[in-house]
Amino acid sequence: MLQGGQFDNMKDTQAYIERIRRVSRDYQRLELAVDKSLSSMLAGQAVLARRIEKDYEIQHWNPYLRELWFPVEILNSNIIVVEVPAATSYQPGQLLSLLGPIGKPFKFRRKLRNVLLIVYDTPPTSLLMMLPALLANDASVTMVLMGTACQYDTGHLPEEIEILHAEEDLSWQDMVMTLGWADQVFVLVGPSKELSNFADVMRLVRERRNDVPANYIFGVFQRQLPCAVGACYVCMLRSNAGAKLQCVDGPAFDLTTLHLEN
Amino acid sequence: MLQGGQFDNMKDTQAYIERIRRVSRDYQRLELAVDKSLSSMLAGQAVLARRIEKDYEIQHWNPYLRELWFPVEILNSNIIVVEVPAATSYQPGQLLSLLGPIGKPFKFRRKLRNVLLIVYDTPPTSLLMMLPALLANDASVTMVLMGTACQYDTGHLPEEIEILHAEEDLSWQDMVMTLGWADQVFVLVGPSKELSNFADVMRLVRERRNDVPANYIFGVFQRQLPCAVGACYVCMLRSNAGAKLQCVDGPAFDLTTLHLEN
Amino acid sequence: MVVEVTRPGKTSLLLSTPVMPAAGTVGFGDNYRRLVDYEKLGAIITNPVTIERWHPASGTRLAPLPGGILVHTGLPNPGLKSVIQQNRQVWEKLPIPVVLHLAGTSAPHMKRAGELIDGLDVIAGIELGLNDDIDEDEAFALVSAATAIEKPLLVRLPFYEACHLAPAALDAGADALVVSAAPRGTARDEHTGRLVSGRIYGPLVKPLVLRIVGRLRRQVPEEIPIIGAGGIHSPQDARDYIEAGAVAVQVDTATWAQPKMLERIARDLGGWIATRRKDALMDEWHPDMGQTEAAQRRNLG
Amino acid sequence: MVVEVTRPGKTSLLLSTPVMPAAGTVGFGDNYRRLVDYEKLGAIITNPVTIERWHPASGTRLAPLPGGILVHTGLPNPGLKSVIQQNRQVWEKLPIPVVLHLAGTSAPHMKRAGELIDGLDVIAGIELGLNDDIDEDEAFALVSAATAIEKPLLVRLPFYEACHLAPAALDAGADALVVSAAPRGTARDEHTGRLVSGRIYGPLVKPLVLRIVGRLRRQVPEEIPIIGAGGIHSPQDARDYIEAGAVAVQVDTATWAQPKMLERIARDLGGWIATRRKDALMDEWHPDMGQTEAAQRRNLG
Ligand SMILES: Cc1cc2nc3c(=O)[nH]c(=O)nc-3n(C[C@H](O)[C@H](O)[C@H](O)COP(=O)(O)OP(=O)(O)OC[C@H]3O[C@@H](n4cnc5c(N)ncnc54)[C@H](O)[C@@H]3O)c2cc1C
Ligand SMILES: Cc1cc2nc3c(=O)[nH]c(=O)nc-3n(C[C@H](O)[C@H](O)[C@H](O)COP(=O)(O)OP(=O)(O)OC[C@H]3O[C@@H](n4cnc5c(N)ncnc54)[C@H](O)[C@@H]3O)c2cc1C
Ligand SMILES: Cc1cc2nc3c(=O)[nH]c(=O)nc-3n(C[C@H](O)[C@H](O)[C@H](O)COP(=O)(O)O)c2cc1C
Ligand SMILES: Cc1cc2nc3c(=O)[nH]c(=O)nc-3n(C[C@H](O)[C@H](O)[C@H](O)COP(=O)(O)O)c2cc1C
Ligand code: FES
Ligand code: FES
Repeated sequence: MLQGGQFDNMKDTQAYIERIRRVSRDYQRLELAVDKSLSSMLAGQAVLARRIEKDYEIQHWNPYLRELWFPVEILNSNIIVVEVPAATSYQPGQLLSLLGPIGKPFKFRRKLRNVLLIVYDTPPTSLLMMLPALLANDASVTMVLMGTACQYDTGHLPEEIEILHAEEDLSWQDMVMTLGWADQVFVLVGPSKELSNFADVMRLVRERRNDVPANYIFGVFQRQLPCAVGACYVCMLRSNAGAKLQCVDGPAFDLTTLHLEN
Repeated sequence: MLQGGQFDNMKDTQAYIERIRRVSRDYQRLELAVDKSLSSMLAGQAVLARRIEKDYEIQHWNPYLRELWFPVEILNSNIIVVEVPAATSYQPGQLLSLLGPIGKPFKFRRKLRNVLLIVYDTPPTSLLMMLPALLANDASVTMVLMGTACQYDTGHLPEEIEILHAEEDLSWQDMVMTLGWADQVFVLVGPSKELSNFADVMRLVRERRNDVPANYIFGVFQRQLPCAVGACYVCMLRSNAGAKLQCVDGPAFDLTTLHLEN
Repeated sequence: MVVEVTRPGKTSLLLSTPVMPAAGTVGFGDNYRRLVDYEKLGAIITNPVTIERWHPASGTRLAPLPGGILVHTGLPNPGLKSVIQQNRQVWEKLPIPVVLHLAGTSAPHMKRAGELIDGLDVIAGIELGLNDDIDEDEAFALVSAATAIEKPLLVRLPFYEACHLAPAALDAGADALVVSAAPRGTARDEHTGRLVSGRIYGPLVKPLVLRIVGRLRRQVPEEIPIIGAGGIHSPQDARDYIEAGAVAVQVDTATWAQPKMLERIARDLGGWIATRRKDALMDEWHPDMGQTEAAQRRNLG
Repeated sequence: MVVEVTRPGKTSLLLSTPVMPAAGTVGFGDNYRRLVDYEKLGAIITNPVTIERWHPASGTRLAPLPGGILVHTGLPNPGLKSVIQQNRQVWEKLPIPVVLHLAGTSAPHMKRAGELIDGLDVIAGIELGLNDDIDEDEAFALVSAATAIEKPLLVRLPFYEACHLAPAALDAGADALVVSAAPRGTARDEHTGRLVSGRIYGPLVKPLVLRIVGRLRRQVPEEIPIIGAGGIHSPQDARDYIEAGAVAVQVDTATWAQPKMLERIARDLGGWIATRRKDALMDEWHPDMGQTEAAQRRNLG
């Protein structure tokens, strides 16, 4: 079973919204002026955010828990950028409390040439932070959008990313080739039906590729995290190596080791 | 006991904030674009206000109940003006749901020459709407601020109003004269300790004036009204004429007829 | 749509919509007539009535809470005889059944209530409210006494003791269970600084009572209708009660916060629901508009 | 400040602050060490532990509610022996007493717990959680069995049955009552569309449990300490419990929503409260800052 884990960088700090930019029909990006400790966050790590009112008092207990935000960019040692639905209204100058960093950075293979991102019934936001680094290292990136992810407008993403839209049966053009050619695959699904969605994707992959090696395909979890410090066990997953916590050991897990039946 | 009362004008209508003006250090005035039915409100009547979110959904149940707003001015058939603490932030364009009009207009004597307003531990907002009409009819108005009401900045009130600040013992300069000279007195107290505050004022008045006639001194109640239609009985008061409801029979009651002991 | 909210056999209470206001929330008559279309409701449950006149509680009656309120009115009412005299005419004009909520005080009082109510056709049923401190024997005696009133008898159970008292109420002859009364609680009054007690209302009451309804649905015989009541603030809340096994629901203080929600829930569960088309004109009906407002708009338009 | 949270006579549990986290909210060890200054707390209550390993509940574990949440984890834990092995060293370094929360399963399990715990000085006390469905006889038997463990014994009562089970727990030898466990409830999971059950947390739980604490305070002998737990989200909430008769309090999911609130409440009730002067410099301590952050600011400044 698990220990508390390593939280030696985790802090509860204040941030405020420095700037708001609309990036597409449905999404806006918030530039957050943050504590320096958050500027060393890496792709895969997240913060739990909550609006705070005067004197740190919480007046509205709805939503009760913080929102999980994976930054899409670290602008400098003071500013991190998050992407959130445009439907929620924010104002520059608004105060936030940010708990983080949460979780472990994505582990990329040494010699990474081709990365496949599969995004299923969720916006791809949580995967976006890896893009600049991958592109800077000459990796090529393909992003397959499945289900409601197809509605995500990718106009503001780097041009170098190849974007594919899957069919209703989840298959896409040149699927076998893409899967064979990828050195690493990251699968992102929405928190609704996540285990069965991961299982769907694994079935798809196994049908196309007999050998699914270890450290090849990773599921990225986006559950709401009540505590984020390994205390509440709400985010617990079962794996061949015993129980795992999204907030401590995640958000990415080798899908060949997870128990995906509910 | 009481019947439901007359609610034949009461409606639940939408309004939005057309304009916001800061009128003093601590108060701002909201100009509300309202349903025409509210433009016939008279001094003494109020609305219950609640912010509404998209599609009329209430998302934040805190505060649970609506706020009681006595307009300070009816600008035209479309715009009513309310005065609220500057500490709460509002935005132009914000949607509100307004339930009203609530209660009965103040009843002024036919030949009213001198009106005394006593304001104790509350801002005088709920009495302000009567001022223009009184002044237009050549009545002279004296307002005595007591307790925390002394902190209210009266700079934006009409110059013709005589403003006095009571001492800590609640007495004020020329008290006996003011009380004798007044044709009608309206006493406004905050909802905290209202009955005992009314009792304090009545004691004060009775010490200065042996005969306190009927229809001379009125207490104006500002309790939070859960239903405002005479259904919940939270706002019930006891009087010589039986039970009375602030929301139906009020907000003003002849203080000589009310039971002010708790 | 016809919903039978009483067990088969005796005089039955039939509603055309499985949604009604909870006792204590809408007064004795038609106080909400300008804000709610009564035709869309299944019934009116009156404020609680006692045989003798009760005076209002003194002191704090309302304490705001985060996400809710505490209410303590002391059940003021002029006594059953006066309530009937004062409201009979209004009741006769209401387009829906009137259910009288009787505060369950004592067996002799129930007998006296029967004398006042029997023969009064305008009262379609009785909802008997059981006090929180009552034990099983007392509940049995009180409900037994109330069955002498010749009306369908709904029994409203206290929150904490709902599962304990349900069998006694049914053995004594209750035709249906209302689950439950609002839970009692204690909070600090911000004005006086003192701890005060009363009933607690707010959306977080719903998951608590919903579970009790589910348990009781499994515990009591199938033919006993259960009416769910507690923390309903949306049509979905009401539907959750139906799924948990209730045949009908009572909406409480949501009506105060947003009167049209009562009508909206009634329209939803009553099959009246209409969703405004995206391009609908202002004079078309909107779920939250209320029939009255919609009618006015049509007349104006 | 020293607060005795056990009745006089037996081994006693003394806390330097009457504030602790509730079982299930802060893990088994020091998970919150970067966010909360443990020295300011009265004790740590561990997550619930069973004798055998328990696996996590499958399916929905969390459902957001208006003003609260429903949680259902299934009490996953590796079993008492492993919990001790894995956490003993951390416990030894903690500056405050560790109270082990034992899920009350069966009398033989309690015996086995005694064998594993007795002699383990690092465990300062036991909090025994009674299941919701237990009756008075079962509660008596379970608590009796647990008294064989040579530690101060706090018994955590279920919400609905708190008043019914308290006498049995005390007769069987409980040294203190924790009132209460979070209430069970039912809500619709927005992801699966199904009704799910679990425990309900949120500020509106407080007025409900506060009333139970007040009643029990009048019901049980004066020398029995009561620890208040339920819906505490602010120092004033905690103070309300003390006024209603609790000697100490447990803070539950407020810690998740705002970790520093736990420390803030502990500082307030522990007499550590400091209010920042209006013109205070950034490096001065602020009630919500947390000791660690304050220390860092001082070091940076
Ligand atoms: C939304 C809402 C819904 C309500 N639904 C109900 C309901 O279903 N049933 C109901 O009875 N009341 C109902 N009421 C009335 C509510 O129960 C009363 O307001 C409540 O019982 C009285 O609460 P209180 O806090 O005002 O005073 P209380 O403290 O409840 O009343 C004063 C005293 O009267 C006694 N008492 C209360 N009810 C009874 C009773 N039924 N029999 C004998 N003694 C009693 C209690 O001992 C109590 O101490 C409702 C009120 C509201 C606001
Ligand atoms: C904030 C917080 C505070 C908590 N405080 C306590 C506490 O004081 N005491 C406590 O026991 N747990 C406590 N827990 C743990 C909480 O009670 C467990 O999460 C809860 O008992 C299990 O709830 P669940 O909904 O996850 O699963 P449950 O449905 O409760 O657990 C699965 C099953 O285990 C059984 N079970 C649960 N508890 C016991 C028990 N004590 N004895 C025997 N069988 C049991 C029940 O039958 C239940 O059906 C707390 C959890 C949280 C998040
Ligand atoms: C039979 C009976 C008659 C009552 N009559 C009145 C009454 O006339 N006026 C009133 O305010 N409360 C009345 N009450 C309520 C009590 O005054 C008092 O509020 C109650 O007994 C104590 O409240 P509690 O049980 O909620 O603590 C009555 C209660 C009972 C049981
Ligand atoms: C003695 C006992 C052992 C249990 N062991 C486990 C377990 O290992 N894993 C688990 O998820 N739940 C365990 N549970 C909980 C059950 O799986 C199941 O959730 C519970 O009995 C039904 O939940 P309910 O009572 O809340 O409806 C256990 C319960 C008891 C009483
Ligand atoms: S979020 Fe609490 S253990 Fe992961
Ligand atoms: S506010 Fe409900 S009766 Fe007056």
